[in-house]
Amino acid sequence: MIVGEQKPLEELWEYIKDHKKVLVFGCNTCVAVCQQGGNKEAEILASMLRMKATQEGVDIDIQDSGIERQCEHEFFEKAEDRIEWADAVLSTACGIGVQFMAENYPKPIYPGLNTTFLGAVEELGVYTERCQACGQCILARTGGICPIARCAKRVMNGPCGGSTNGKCEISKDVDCAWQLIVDRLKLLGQLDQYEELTPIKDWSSDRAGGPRKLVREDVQHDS
Amino acid sequence: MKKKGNSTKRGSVLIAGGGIGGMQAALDLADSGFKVHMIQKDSSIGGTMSMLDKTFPTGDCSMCMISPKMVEVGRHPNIVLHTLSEVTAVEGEPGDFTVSVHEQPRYVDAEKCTGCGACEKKCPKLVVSEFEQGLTKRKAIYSLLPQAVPNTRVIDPVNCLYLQRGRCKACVKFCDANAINFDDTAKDYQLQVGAIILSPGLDRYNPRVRQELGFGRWPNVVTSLQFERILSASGPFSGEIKRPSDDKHPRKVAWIQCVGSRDPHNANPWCSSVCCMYATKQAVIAKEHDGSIQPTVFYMEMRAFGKDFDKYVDRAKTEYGVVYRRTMISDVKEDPDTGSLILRYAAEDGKLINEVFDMVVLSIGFQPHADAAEFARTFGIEPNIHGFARTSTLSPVETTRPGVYVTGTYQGPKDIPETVAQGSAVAGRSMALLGEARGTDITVQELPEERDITEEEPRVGVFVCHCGINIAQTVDVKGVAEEMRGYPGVTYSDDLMYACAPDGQEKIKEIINEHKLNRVIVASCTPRTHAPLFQDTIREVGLNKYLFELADIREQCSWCHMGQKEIATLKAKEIVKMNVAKARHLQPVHTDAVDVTPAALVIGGGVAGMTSALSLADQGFDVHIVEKNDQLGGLAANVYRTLDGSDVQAFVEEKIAAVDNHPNIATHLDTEVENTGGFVGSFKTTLANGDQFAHGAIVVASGGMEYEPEEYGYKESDHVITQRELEKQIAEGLDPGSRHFLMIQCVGSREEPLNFCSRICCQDAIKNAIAIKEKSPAAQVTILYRDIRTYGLREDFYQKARDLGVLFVRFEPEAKPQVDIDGDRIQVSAFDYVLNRDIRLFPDTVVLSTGLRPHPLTEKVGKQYKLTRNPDGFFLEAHVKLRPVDFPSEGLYVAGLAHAPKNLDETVSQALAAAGRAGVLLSHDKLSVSGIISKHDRDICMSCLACLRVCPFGSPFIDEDGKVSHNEVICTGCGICAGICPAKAFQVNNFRDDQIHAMIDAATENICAKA
Amino acid sequence: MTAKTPSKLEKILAAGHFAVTSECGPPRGSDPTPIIEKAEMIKDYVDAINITDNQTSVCRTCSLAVCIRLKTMGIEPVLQMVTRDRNRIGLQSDILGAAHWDINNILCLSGDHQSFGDCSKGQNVHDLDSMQLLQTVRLMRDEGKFLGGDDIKRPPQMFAGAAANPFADPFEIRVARLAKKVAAGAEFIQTQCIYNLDKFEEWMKGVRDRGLHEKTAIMAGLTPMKSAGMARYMKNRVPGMDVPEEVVKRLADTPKEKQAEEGIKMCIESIQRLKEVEGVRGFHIMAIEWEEKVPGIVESSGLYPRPEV
Amino acid sequence: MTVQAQAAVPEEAPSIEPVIEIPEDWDPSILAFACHYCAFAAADLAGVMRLSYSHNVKIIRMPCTGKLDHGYVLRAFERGVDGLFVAG
Repeated sequence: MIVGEQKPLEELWEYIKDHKKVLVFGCNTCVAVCQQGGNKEAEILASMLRMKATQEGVDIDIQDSGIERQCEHEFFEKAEDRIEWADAVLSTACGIGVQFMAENYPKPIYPGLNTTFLGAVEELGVYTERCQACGQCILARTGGICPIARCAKRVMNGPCGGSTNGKCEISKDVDCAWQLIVDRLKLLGQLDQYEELTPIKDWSSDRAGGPRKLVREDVQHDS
Repeated sequence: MKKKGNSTKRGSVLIAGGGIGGMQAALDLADSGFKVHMIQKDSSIGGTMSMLDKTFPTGDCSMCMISPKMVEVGRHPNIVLHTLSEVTAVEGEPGDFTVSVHEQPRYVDAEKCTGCGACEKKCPKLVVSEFEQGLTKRKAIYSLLPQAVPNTRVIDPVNCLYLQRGRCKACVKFCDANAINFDDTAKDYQLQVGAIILSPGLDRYNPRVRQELGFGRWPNVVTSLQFERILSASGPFSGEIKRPSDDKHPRKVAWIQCVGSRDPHNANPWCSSVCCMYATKQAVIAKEHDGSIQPTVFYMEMRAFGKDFDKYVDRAKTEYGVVYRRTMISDVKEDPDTGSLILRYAAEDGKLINEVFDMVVLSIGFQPHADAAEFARTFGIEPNIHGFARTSTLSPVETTRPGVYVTGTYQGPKDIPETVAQGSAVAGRSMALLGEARGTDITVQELPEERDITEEEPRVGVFVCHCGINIAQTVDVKGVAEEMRGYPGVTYSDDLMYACAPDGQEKIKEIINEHKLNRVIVASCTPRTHAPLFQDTIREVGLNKYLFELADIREQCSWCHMGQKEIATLKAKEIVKMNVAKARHLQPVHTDAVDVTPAALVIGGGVAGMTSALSLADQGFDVHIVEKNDQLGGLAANVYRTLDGSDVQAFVEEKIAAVDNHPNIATHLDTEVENTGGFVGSFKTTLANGDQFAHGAIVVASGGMEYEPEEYGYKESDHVITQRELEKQIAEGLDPGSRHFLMIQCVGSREEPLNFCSRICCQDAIKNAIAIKEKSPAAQVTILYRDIRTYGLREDFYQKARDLGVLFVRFEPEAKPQVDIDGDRIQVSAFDYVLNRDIRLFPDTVVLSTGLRPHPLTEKVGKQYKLTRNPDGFFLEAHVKLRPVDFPSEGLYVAGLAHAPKNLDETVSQALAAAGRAGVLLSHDKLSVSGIISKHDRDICMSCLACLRVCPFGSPFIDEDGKVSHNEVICTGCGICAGICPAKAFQVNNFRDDQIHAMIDAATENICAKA
Repeated sequence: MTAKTPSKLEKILAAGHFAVTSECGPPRGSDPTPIIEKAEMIKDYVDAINITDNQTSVCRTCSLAVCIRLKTMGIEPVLQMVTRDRNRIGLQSDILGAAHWDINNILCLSGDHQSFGDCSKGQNVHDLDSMQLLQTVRLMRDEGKFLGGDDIKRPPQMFAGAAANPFADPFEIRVARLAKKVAAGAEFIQTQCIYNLDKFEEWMKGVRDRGLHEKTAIMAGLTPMKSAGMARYMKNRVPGMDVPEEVVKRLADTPKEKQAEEGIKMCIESIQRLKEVEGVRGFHIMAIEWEEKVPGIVESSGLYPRPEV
Repeated sequence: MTVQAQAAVPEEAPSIEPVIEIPEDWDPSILAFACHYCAFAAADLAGVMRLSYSHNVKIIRMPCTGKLDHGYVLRAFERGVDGLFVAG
């Protein structure tokens, strides 16, 4: 799921301090799971901003609301009136939701979160990056662990010289992807696969190849 | 099964004794439809446990555990309390007894007295308080303890000035409820009951007898129970540890063990089982109160045989610095000018030492009440040689008279969990005896249809209670009532002299009907004890009982702001406003119920499994035993004799036979549980062999396993055997001749990685040693031990073994005995503390007392039912003291070695207890779900699993269509899921977000108004 | 083994002599004089000088410019190239740039993560990794082709090499990893600085078992310690570095002012010992900011004068 | 906090509110969230023993302190409560 982190309160305050009616608008799917952008966090953020407003002696009417997902039109109908009422919206959805609203509403839509990565919930409260969405998956060759997403230098024939006791050179808290890959290949008895050179990667399907689009005619509805 | 019919058996039970054991039995029986008559000698129930400050090994506060139970017993519609009463005669036979009871006069009318305490304040006569063990005084009119149940005051006729010399009557003058009634007389009446349970508990040994310890002469020598009162926050010194002589804080405190126990000459020969542990606890808690205290415990043997006891003692030594000296005190002298005490004892190396201590605590043991002999005669049961109720190891809760059962310390000295377990056990036995009479003696109240108020605007009624002077003395009650008249949503607001009194109740019902109220707020004492009372009252006039909130303006306002009239009144108003604000948002709560399949699954066919199964079957429920092996019996199958000589093989065969031809029991051998679906009340289990059945409860009796030793050369020579193998040889007619048997204790126990006592090995060793010596006195038996833990009445056999000439040599874990084998010669070298030098022995046979381990299946069963285990791998019970056979999630019970190592009689008690507890559950057709639970809204839940990960009871689960669902039956309403749910899909009834927000807004009304 | 490129380093190795290389870090400015002085100082004592490529992600003059400078001074440069800073277009273009000036040695590296350097907020490239760069060098040289497939007019004549760290984790694949580099086209290897000689010899044994020491020229990397403090820093703070406790202890036991001398002594002892290890074909002496010591080390470890080829 | 390369990113110093001086006659309003089984029971026992403590605290009964919600804390502070006491 998509993981994001709330922006510092100071930064958000800078966005909304000159507006009169602000709606803090939650998105109740991915970013609610990491408890940063869900409807409840929107409520909490609204309350924090209201207290900031009173501290700064500025009169702003800050409301909060939220919908299931901000990346699909139909969900917005339920909150149409609240969005109309506001003269600025602080959306705590991931970057997708913020832009999706910006395309549909003629008023400033400010991002509440810094969207960080596609990740897994290792345990309650611990989210770790897993996938870079490079468009050409090589997990079959690396025993199911992706060096592109989980190696700091995207080394395709790792490990590099800097890995010490299984950790990446950049930090003791980051596993060396290739250490995991080697352990995993050993577990699966595919260690001989390690010596095959990984060919140079075709990055055209990655973000480097430009913004991507998927069209499924068979699913398209000619409404 | 409830067959009303014309059975001659009576549906009620008499319980003689209101301690924790009697209370547990009373609650189990009352909850499963039996009428209970509880006879209590004192003016309040609670017994010894209510005098304790904290309990081992967890350090939980005793009153916090027992007072909810006392309140429940006090309020239970099926339980009748007969305090200040004694049984004078018993006639009849099992199922139909007639019991005559003599009740002393209380001189206070229970209906009128509200426990306000005004009388006690004014009573001039001071009397030494028995409850506080003579450390402080009480009045002639008094309540036994602050949390007494019933909390009606009682007048002590011996000391009351009016009753003795016709003067004073101060209490009458000051009692607004005119509840004092000096014309009260003793009453004699008869009760018809089906079974009798004896739980009179024990008296404490009075150490004054042993002059040399100086109790009664030197003030700073106190008994352990006095020290409990000193430690207690509600005790004479409010928890501050002070010396009775000069109120100074003691630095060096000594505990002397076995005072009055294990001393056949001038006290009691038995071991009282609990003193080693309560001394350790008192030392630890004392250290927590005052870090500068240096505790020292003088003991003979550290009998920490229970679950996690050894770990607790180790922690006392390492973390709290408690010093343990294995030597007895010869005498105690007082240094007159300091009041400190000089203790004389022989140190390890034999030198005589005089050590000065600021305070000495005598760990006094138990002994039967002075009138125990007469008590036994009244009930027609035979006492054993020591005056306890005579029972046999293999039926520990049955007295010599059928239909009369015993629980707790009257059956033999024991700790609280064993007492509670026996409480449930005797409840189970009584249910089995009176099965078909269940429900015949209780009156079920007819309630009118509930009014549907969902469409109505909130019409809140506020009743502000004077509670005599308790609230009115500090809070302007009329002012509060007036203030609330204008408050939004309030339709009626007035004051009441005593809201909880019967007339107060009637007034409330009248006003509800007259003003068509749909929410009720009573402002009086604490909701914890009185909310259920008012909820039932408003339900009697058709209002859903959750449309009620109780504002605590006594304990949390008038009593703690005494004298500050105007501040307290303001605060009372705010408290009532908060609750009214919440009341406006209260919704009716309909508790649905779940069908209960009257059948039980018992996992494990050992003694524990079979005993539970038989008791449940006798209660009329179907039982399915699932046994992994191809025959029943478990570990007990290769045990021959108990310590007191009962034939175990016969007992096991008899149990197997009873199980095989009991119509209600189905046995599934040579198979395991494949999986269990459903939840409490309606489980569905499939076995590995394909059998399937439905059941409402599960008893886990997966048993234990004997430790297979590697050490002491067990593998190298067949002259090195285990106690079990020796027992088999003895049973098969071994002729010991003049051979030398050397036994080694604690093999594979009490050392890392499994640092726990297996509890049975000392008994096994002594049993076999006696058998050998009795067979041929020429044989020589030496036992190398660390601590002989023959606790309770087993101490007699330790004495007997020594009399028969068995030698006991102690070793320390650092200097364990060495066993060297070459061919047939075995040499054992060890260090003898008494001779203070190394010794070498050449026994013919070495016998290893091996301990117990959790059965390898424990882990698998644990995973299947989400049951947690302690670090040693045994199952963790719901509460170490008060729910010893329950698991946290309802419907699951544990018995036998799967819970912890225990002796056969304790396994039988625990198995009967599990059957009793399961019986309570299965006795209901419907399992009513409590109202205060968490409600889950599936359409706004996105299955983020945060709730599933935090719920301690495992009630959120991933259902068939892969989304999160919530099992309301298991939910206890703690609301942790609601606290963490990002989508706010969980709301706890009566604690919903809008209700709490309303309270916060009301509480901050004045601030926002001012700003 | 006959030399395939005009590289002097390759010729020396092909002739069976012990090759000696050293390393210089370009300056953080455009003034060439410091690098010229360093090169002058050591040019008669080494066969080639590596020029680092923005080492530890710290911006410096590029390696290519300094290599050209050395070339004009008649010194054999070794161009170091990291895949962190250029995509495949940049890499091929710079290889041609070097070939343009007849620079014939290249060392292919991934490069340290940018978070260690002065531009931690920068984006890293890693279009290719070090092994894929080796393949590219060999493709351009042996088949005269660009990655895109077109022919190269006057293909580059690069003697291709790679770095190797015998001590990094996971240890059990370190030999397999060397095999991969050889398969990718590495003709010479310069190892991480060696302090744990036993572990290095264990690695070399693995290398020899797979006959890799004949397929590529392994040059032992050495860095003399200046002080006990430096030893501790390298041991604890530099990732992938294996500094045994005795090395730290030996330095710590010598008085402060003598520690540098002791460091040099230990370096020379290592060289003597490594000379005996079958498969070691040369020494890569990295004395960054201490270049003046290289002549002394080369001389007293019997590697002077350098063979003419 | 996302785990980046700590080696390079310095921590920003947290912004601390300026200290406001407390007026003489300040009568703070404290709200307590007390769990029904432990803290609420303890408050009752304090009353039963007639212990006296400052009147500024008002107690809201909760099923368990685990039920405490960010929303309650912020709503209380937003409406001017001076201090919160959570016990269980």
